[in-house]
Amino acid sequence: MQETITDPQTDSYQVQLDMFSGPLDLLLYLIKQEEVDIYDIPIARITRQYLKYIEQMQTLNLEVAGEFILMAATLIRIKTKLLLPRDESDPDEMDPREELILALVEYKRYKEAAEHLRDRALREEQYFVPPSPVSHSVVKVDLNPATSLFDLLSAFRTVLATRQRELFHQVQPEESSMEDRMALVLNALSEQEMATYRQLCSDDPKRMIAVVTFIAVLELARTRRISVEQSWPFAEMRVYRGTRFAESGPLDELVDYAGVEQEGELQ
Amino acid sequence: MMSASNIHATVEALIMASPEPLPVARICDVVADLTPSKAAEAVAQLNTRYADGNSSFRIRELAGGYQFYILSDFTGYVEELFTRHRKLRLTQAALETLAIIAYKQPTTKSEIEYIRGVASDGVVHTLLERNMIAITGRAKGVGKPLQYGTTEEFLKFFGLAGLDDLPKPAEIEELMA
Amino acid sequence: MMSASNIHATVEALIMASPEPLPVARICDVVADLTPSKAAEAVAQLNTRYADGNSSFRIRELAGGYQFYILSDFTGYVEELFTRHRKLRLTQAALETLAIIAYKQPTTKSEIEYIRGVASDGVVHTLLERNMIAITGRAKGVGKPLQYGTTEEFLKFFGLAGLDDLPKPAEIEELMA
Repeated sequence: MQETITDPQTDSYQVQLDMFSGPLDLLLYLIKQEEVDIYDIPIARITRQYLKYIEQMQTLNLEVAGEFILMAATLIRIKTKLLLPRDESDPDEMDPREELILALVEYKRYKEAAEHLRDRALREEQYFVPPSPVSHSVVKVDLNPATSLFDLLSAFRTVLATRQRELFHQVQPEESSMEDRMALVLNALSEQEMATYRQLCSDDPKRMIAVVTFIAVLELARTRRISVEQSWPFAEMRVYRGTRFAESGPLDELVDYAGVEQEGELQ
Repeated sequence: MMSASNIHATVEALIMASPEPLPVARICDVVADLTPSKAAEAVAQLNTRYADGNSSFRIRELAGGYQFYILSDFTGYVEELFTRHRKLRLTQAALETLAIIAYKQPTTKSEIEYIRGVASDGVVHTLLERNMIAITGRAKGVGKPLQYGTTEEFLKFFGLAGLDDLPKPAEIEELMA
Repeated sequence: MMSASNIHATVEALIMASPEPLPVARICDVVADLTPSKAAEAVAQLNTRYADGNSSFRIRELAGGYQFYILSDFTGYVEELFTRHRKLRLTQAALETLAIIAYKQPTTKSEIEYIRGVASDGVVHTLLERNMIAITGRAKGVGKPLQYGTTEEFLKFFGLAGLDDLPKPAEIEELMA
């Protein structure tokens, strides 16, 4: 797998990350590399290539990897659907690839628009704008850009943050462990049939919580304690009770951060 | 009443003195009886005169204003003497996000994320901080999310006279339809 | 070997690009075979051309270097341009105070001072003067202190259609995270 991926000049994960701004970008790259038609994507082949990249990206920043992993799940789902016999009598049955293709085509347009903008920025660098010959102390012109709404919001945030620190001795809650998050997910599902990923993270806005919760969900899904559904790769993730929901096992036996990708279906 | 030649010279002086692209409305504020179309005419004639005299500079339209610039034939010499502060490069993620905002404005973060397929909080924050985009209002509908649009700084960065000047290759034309 | 016309244009570009009076020695460094006397000749001919074309600027020698300047006939217009359109830049203190008033309105000076942790008479006064805030009434309770709120001018300044468009605290967190 090394031969397809490792470019000697970009042999670092950080660079690989910079190469693709998201899973759609990676897919477009693969479609181009494999010289296939974007409107008739050979899903099995592209999925195989895609998963090779994901393996390479394992040690990447988790948040980004999360989106890449969700796309992997989508590709596998489409691949599975394509293997199922199609209902010939139903003329309305959609090609399982259709949504993905539409998303890719739409994204591709903006990626190209972004290229045109980049060219304009480079062209603009060819211009040299002379400084004003008028002494600014004479006309007292203020060269700073005008105050924006963003400046106002930043000021508001600063003043509140500073004051809060002064007014309260904030006790930092301890970072939630994987175990806690898994327990929370299972607990949520024992009270309601469905929970969204957003709800599962809503008790704590810290970014790390979102990441740990995400891994907890993946892990629970892997062991079939829960099932995960997503109507579309970027749609809200919904979590349901799985076939082995009721099986209680000590959660800590399941916990293996690093193993998620290796042991999961992604191989 | 100012003579035509005097109007030309005044317009020229104002544009040259301004450290930023000078909006035509501001020129008209200062020069009595000047209309935007007469100002545009004056700029065109000044440029003809600079070209006829083999001058090294021209006036151009940028971000809804007028600005002097030095012809690229001479930037080589100029750069030998003065190091220009190079503009910060935008990342691919920032460019994509800007493209979506530029062509779809006003647009929301969830629309951006839907098209890009990745969370875009960080890049939207950076673009706001760099004053390339601004909050322009709220969308109607569920949750009334904040809407974003591009700024004058965006036009300046990409050397655009205005939003009409956005590149319009065929595939993007479809977007605008 | 550069043509005379090209030498003129290059000298012109270099002087125009310089933020300080440009010493003739530096011009000669960049332009091959140019001597100080030839440079002086080029500047004289450029000035003749500007005069013939009724341009509003000339090149002069100042502090051992060449520099563009705008003729005094036009400096009145330039000054008017800048005095009329001075951009309003708010200080950090003003922004903080304005933000508190915007989000907590109607609010009192003592509430502002409690949140900011510093006396705020001066900055409230300035904001009133700039018409960004206004007195909206009196609070109930001891002393019936004056209450402040934001104005139409405030909305216009930040490009907001109404107070509803102001991002909510949760949205700010999302943007700034």
